[in-house]
Amino acid sequence: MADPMKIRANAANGVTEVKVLMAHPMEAGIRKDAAGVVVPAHYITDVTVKHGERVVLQCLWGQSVSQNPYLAFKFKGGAKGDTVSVSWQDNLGESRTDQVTVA
Amino acid sequence: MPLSRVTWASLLGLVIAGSASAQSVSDEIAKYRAMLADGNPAELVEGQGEVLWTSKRGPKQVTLEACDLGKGPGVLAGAYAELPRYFKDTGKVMDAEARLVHCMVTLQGIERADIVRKPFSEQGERATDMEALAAYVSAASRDMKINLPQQHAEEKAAYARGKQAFFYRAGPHDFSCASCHSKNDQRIRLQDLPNLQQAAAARGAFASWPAYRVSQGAVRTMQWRMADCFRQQRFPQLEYNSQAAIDLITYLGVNAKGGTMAAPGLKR
Amino acid sequence: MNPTRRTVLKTSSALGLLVACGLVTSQQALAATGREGFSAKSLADALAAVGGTPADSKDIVITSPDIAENGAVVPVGVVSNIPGTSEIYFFVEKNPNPLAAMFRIPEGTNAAVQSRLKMGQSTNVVAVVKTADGKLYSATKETKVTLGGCGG
Amino acid sequence: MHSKFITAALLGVLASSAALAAGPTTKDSADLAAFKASFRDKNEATVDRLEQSEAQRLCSQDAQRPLKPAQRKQIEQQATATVRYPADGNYLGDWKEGEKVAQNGRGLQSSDPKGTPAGGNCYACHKLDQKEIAFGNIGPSLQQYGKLRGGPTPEILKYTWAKIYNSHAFQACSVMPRFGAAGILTEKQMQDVMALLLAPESPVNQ
Repeated sequence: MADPMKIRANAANGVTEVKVLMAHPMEAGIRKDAAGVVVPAHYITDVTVKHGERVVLQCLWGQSVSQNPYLAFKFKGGAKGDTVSVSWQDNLGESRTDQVTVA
Repeated sequence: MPLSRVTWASLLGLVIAGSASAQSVSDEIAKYRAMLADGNPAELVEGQGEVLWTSKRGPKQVTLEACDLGKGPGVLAGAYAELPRYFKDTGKVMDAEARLVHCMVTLQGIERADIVRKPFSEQGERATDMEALAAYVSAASRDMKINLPQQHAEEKAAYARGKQAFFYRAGPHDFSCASCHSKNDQRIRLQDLPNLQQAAAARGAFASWPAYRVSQGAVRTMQWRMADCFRQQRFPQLEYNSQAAIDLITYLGVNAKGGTMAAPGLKR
Repeated sequence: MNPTRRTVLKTSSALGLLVACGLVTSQQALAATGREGFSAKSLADALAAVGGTPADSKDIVITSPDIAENGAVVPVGVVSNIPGTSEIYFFVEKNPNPLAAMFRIPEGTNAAVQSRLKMGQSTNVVAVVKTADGKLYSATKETKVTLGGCGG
Repeated sequence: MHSKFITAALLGVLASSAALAAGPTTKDSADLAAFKASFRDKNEATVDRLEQSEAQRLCSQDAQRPLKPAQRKQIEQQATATVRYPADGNYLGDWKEGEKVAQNGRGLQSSDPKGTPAGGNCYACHKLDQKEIAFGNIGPSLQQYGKLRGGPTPEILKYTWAKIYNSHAFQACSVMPRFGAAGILTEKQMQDVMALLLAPESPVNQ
């Protein structure tokens, strides 16, 4: 079970800025562990960010995104008290959704 | 190489060109760090630590919320900024990590050996309980002044021993802590080496641990920092919660008095 | 990958561009499912998978450090000032799989995203922007990845 | 205060280390015993590495209170006596291999599996090939080392070899490891590093 994300969403002047940190190993499938065994690939492939029910960003990711991924962007609209939700899925079928109230 | 620098080199010699480019390299490294400052993955681990602190765990099924980190049972705010310190109940100087282990053993009834068997995570693993708790507890001292007590004779003795350990040269490379950390303006590769005898540099160092190490994708604790320095000194393995570890953290922390805590930090 | 087409795609002259633009339609169909580019082993193949050879554009700004203290985490931001930007791609040229990330930008979202990427060595970062009408634009920036610390 | 640990260490030489561990007679020797007890063996990094040589003891003291000139002289003389020049008289190996040794910072650490070849890690402290931007400044720049010294003359070859072999021969309590005397690098690795520094075609001399 993956740890919760850290999501910040701040509205100012009609624009909402979203910053997300996700807890994920993002294994590329090429690193060897201490015993010399290749650690299997394990990485987030899809991220969807919604403002209420409206999709405001969709991401497709590969193995080159860093461990514990960071994502930041802005969308027009959004007001204090609205909900922003972030969902991810990884290549092993795990997923997680967290949400935050716009500040 | 830009033409202007070639001209400089030919006019004034390679030494000047060399130092000019070293300056621009450190400026670029500073920019890299600034770009990472917003969004420290240590926050994810702090959250994990908060859950550990407030969850009923161990054979006794109690939380750590009654743990006395030096400012009284359950007082988290500012406690990290005053550790290591002397604890009457154990008769020892303890740092944050040793004290957390003590609380897990005495309050929650968890076996000490089970806690200290693997205090630090391997690459790609979830943070250990010690890493998560250290991140959470240190964050509760953010923006507070570093102020290790030096009243008790044991606290003074720990500082004195820590200082001796700092200068102890041994091993195949003849290194001591001081080999790298006793002069100003020194770098290993591109990394600045703080002169830990001086307040300004000691403050910067003490204030920023525990830290998320991007090269390892993990939050590392102050005891990990000490053990890893000894590893690179080619010393044997520093034991977790050993006296030398706590003495050295005391030496560093006392030298850092008056600094402002900013942990968990973010490092290369 | 068809070697003839590879040759065409590598041609970045104005003529090559027109040819490449002609290829966009067939490539778009391929890219529709989205993930093909991620398995490509070279920048050329990855670009082909996302739609062909982009035109250089000064309206794309890449923010990334000139020198990264560690290649495991390199902050990369891309701002597109190109009207109608619908997708932004991040490529790390020298990684085993150069395509690192793709962002779909719906109407109302700023065409600007920031993330952090792994870089195995000093490399070019290539940002590609796709517009709603299927045109591709790109910008390139180099990041030097350094060895750090005590070296072990 | 600053010399107490050292005194304890000196006492430790007189007493056997077993006696020291069994029953320290003073607070200082107890402190030293507790320091040593804070470590355990891991891979090839064993706790016997914590036993100091006389030079290590004196140099630990030097960092806090400089040694007397006579003491420094003695360390330098003893270090000079340790230097072994290459048996076949060949000082210069392959600079490309030397560059690898200069880049490699591994070896002899508690984290290194048994038998890991040790590097010289020269770039940690020195500038060498100007194309490598990640270099330290603990030691002087060695860029153009051979060129600035008129190439690999017999004197320069001997001096450079000795400096790498045991830097204390020229500067007591230098922070530079004794790559030859302490067995960190092999003779071949040292020849390769010599070539990196002195071969006219080495990037260091471009």
